[in-house]
Amino acid sequence: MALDKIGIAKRIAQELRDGWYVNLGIGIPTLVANYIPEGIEVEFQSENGILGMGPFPFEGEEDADLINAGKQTITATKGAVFFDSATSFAMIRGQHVQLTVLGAMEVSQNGDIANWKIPGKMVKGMGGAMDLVASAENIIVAMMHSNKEGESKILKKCSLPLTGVGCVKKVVTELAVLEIKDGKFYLIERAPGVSVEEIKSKTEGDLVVPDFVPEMVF
Amino acid sequence: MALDKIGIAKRIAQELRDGWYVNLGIGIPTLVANYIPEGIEVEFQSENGILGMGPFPFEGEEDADLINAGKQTITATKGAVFFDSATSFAMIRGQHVQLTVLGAMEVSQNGDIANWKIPGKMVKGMGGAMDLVASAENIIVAMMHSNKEGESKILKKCSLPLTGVGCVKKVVTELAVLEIKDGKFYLIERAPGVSVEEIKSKTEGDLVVPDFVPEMVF
Amino acid sequence: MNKQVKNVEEALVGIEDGMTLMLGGFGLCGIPENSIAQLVKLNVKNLTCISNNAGVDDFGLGLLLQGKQIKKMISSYVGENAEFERQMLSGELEVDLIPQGSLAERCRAGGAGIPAFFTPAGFGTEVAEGKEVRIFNGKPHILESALTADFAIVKAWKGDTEGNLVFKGTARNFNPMMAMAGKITIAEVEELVPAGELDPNFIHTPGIFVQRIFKGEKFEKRIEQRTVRTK
Amino acid sequence: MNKQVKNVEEALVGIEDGMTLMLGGFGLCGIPENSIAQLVKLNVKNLTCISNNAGVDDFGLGLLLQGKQIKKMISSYVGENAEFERQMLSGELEVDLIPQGSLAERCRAGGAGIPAFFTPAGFGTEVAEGKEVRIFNGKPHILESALTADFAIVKAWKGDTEGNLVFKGTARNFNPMMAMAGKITIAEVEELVPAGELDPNFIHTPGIFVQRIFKGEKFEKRIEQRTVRTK
Repeated sequence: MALDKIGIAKRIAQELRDGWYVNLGIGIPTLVANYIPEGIEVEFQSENGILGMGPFPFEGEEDADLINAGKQTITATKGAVFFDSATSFAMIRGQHVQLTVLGAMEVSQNGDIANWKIPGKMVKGMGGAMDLVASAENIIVAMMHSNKEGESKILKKCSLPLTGVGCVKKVVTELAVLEIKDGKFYLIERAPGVSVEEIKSKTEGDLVVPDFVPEMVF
Repeated sequence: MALDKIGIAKRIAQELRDGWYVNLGIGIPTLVANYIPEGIEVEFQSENGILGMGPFPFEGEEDADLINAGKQTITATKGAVFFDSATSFAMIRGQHVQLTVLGAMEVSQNGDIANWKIPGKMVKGMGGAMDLVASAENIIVAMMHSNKEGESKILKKCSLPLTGVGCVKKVVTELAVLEIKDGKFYLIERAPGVSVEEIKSKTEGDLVVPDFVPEMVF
Repeated sequence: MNKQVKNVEEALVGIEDGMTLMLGGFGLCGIPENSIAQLVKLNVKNLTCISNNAGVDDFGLGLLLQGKQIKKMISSYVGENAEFERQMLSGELEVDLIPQGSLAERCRAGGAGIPAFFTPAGFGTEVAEGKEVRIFNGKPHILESALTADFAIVKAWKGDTEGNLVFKGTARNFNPMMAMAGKITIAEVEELVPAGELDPNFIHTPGIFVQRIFKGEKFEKRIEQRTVRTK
Repeated sequence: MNKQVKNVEEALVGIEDGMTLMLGGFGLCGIPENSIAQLVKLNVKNLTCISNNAGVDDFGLGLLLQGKQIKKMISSYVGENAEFERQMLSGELEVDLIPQGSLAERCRAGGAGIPAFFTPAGFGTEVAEGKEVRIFNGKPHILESALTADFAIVKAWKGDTEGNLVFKGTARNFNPMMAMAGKITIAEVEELVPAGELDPNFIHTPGIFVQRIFKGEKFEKRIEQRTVRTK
């Protein structure tokens, strides 16, 4: 069965390693924070200027001066730090953040990503996404395999304006975990009960399928 | 009579304007701080990381963590700030400092300055001088008109390795105040009792002398 | 050096039609509310505004958009504002979208006298169009230029009469870099104290970058996305 | 994320002959004394040291020069050290002199992922030799590149177990930028406190830049130019 958003977040959480600083994008990526594997310590960076982002505040404890990059009220963990936007992107551009998780509208088999603009329809701006994808060594994209019209978003070539080129190495969707290597998607895992055929049929890009594709384990 | 070092500092102090941030180099320039005209407020920046540099500490109150760019123990004024070296030179390079006073071994009539190196003899390094002269809009050089051998240091062309090109606009020596304009030195004032002839004879560079050259007034 | 001015009216003297303004803040967090209200009152027009976001329809820079005071926005993310989208799609409003990190660094560069620098952000995208590309360490980078403004308007938590500023939480964001990059920088603060009351070791923006400072009359500090958890 | 290591021995594990080190400090102010003493003990050789100064003959980096441990110095001012001058003039020591502001900015750039930037400092001088020159705003600038190091060793006043650092007075100087630019950054501190004890609004170096932190055993904090006035 295809995963829900929480399932995608849980699977991505398995990629976390002890001691990592992690930047989570808006949407599904934000949920990853709720499923940190036991025995592992990670610290969340939000590009608007906090390291050590904690959970949402309790009702009545919201602070207008304490938000994340999605403009949501948050809390700070013990040992947190606040800093300005230039310092924040020094961390990101300087590759001090070990993992970036973000959503996408399209991903292509050479690692291109499009997630900021639909010409003529939606122009919200790229925010910090272009800096994040251009700099991060380790980017995981959390996304749905297809759009609402049922068209694959895992493509040979992105059709939307790009956010970054050749930067995505791993994609986790409701159906599968894909790695991007040598200009192809490699099927690494499938969601429990999802067939290789379904993944194949919903992937427009070139997909390399090994003889045995393990199911995700939660 | 030719000025002493204190006289040069006093004359330069007359150039200060209310509300200016000022960076003083090592040597004669440091003395300028002692002769701020009445009714004027200026604030001293030292490039190692302080704005609001005060006088030397009283005996027994020296703090190893509080020095100026000459590595001398200092104090901080009320409202002072400490910052890192990148921020310090952001102030300098970004032209937030209104006046820079520094010493020189040689100055040329197109505004070049040499004050950091004597090949084969003295190589101490440029410290912050190259950043200061390249960035400051308003540089006053405090120096002696001649070297110990009696050779003019106010030259057509510098013979020593340059610190900066075309940046000096005003020079105050023990004999005169000179302005640099259009590739020439202009004699603006002479030290009390010093003759125009003496200044002419000790100036190797092209010197423009007006009909009347006022004496400095203290 | 006393930088204190009496009020917002005095602080904003000299802002004229057609000028370029930088305004601190991220979303509605850390924005100079009092100054924005005064800009509405002054009704200056044809402004170029450099600010990470464009406020919401009825607060922040959205207020200037309502009054059609802005000719051009230079931002990284403008998704929270329907009037913005309308003006942009209709062509009334020029928009220059910039990656957030490049925006922050370009403001800092403007204040720090660095006219241009290389960054990887935006390579291979629309952002790189017309910009010089160069490979460093095997990776393509684009050349980005410094940003400056006629006036930078920032909001701080505390400030002293020397113009030294201290920010709180994530309300710091773009404020310190913009303070550096304004030809004239105006700071509105929640609390204004005499010189010497702020610890000189812990000042975020040294007063040298600030020309005018005043205590804001009222701070609404609106929350854009109130998210809570239950006990 | 606990970055605390037991002592200087543990902190400096992995430093080897031929490596590039950054060392914080201005003159003898804010230098990592304990780590320098340990470098002498380890007797690592052929080091390239990036540090604003080279210490004095018998303290600071002067100690490494005495032991001929340094192959190359990258500094802005080295005037306080006779042994330095001797080694340089005899050709034993390579020296790269850099304008102080460019040095600071090049370290910051190294930490911030900016491979190169333009600055006016040094145009028309030896420093500009072989470097690209470009005019911005009618003024010539030279292209300077980022600096990084295998290890950056910094000294802070206080730090917490997360690696967050706080500096005191002018002992801050180059330490924060160098902390950013080390592949591995080691911080020695006068006081080490548990996470959460430092105010998150007032941390100079966020812990993300620091990999190892320890409390220095002893700080001599020698004064280079003791100047006083009389009451």
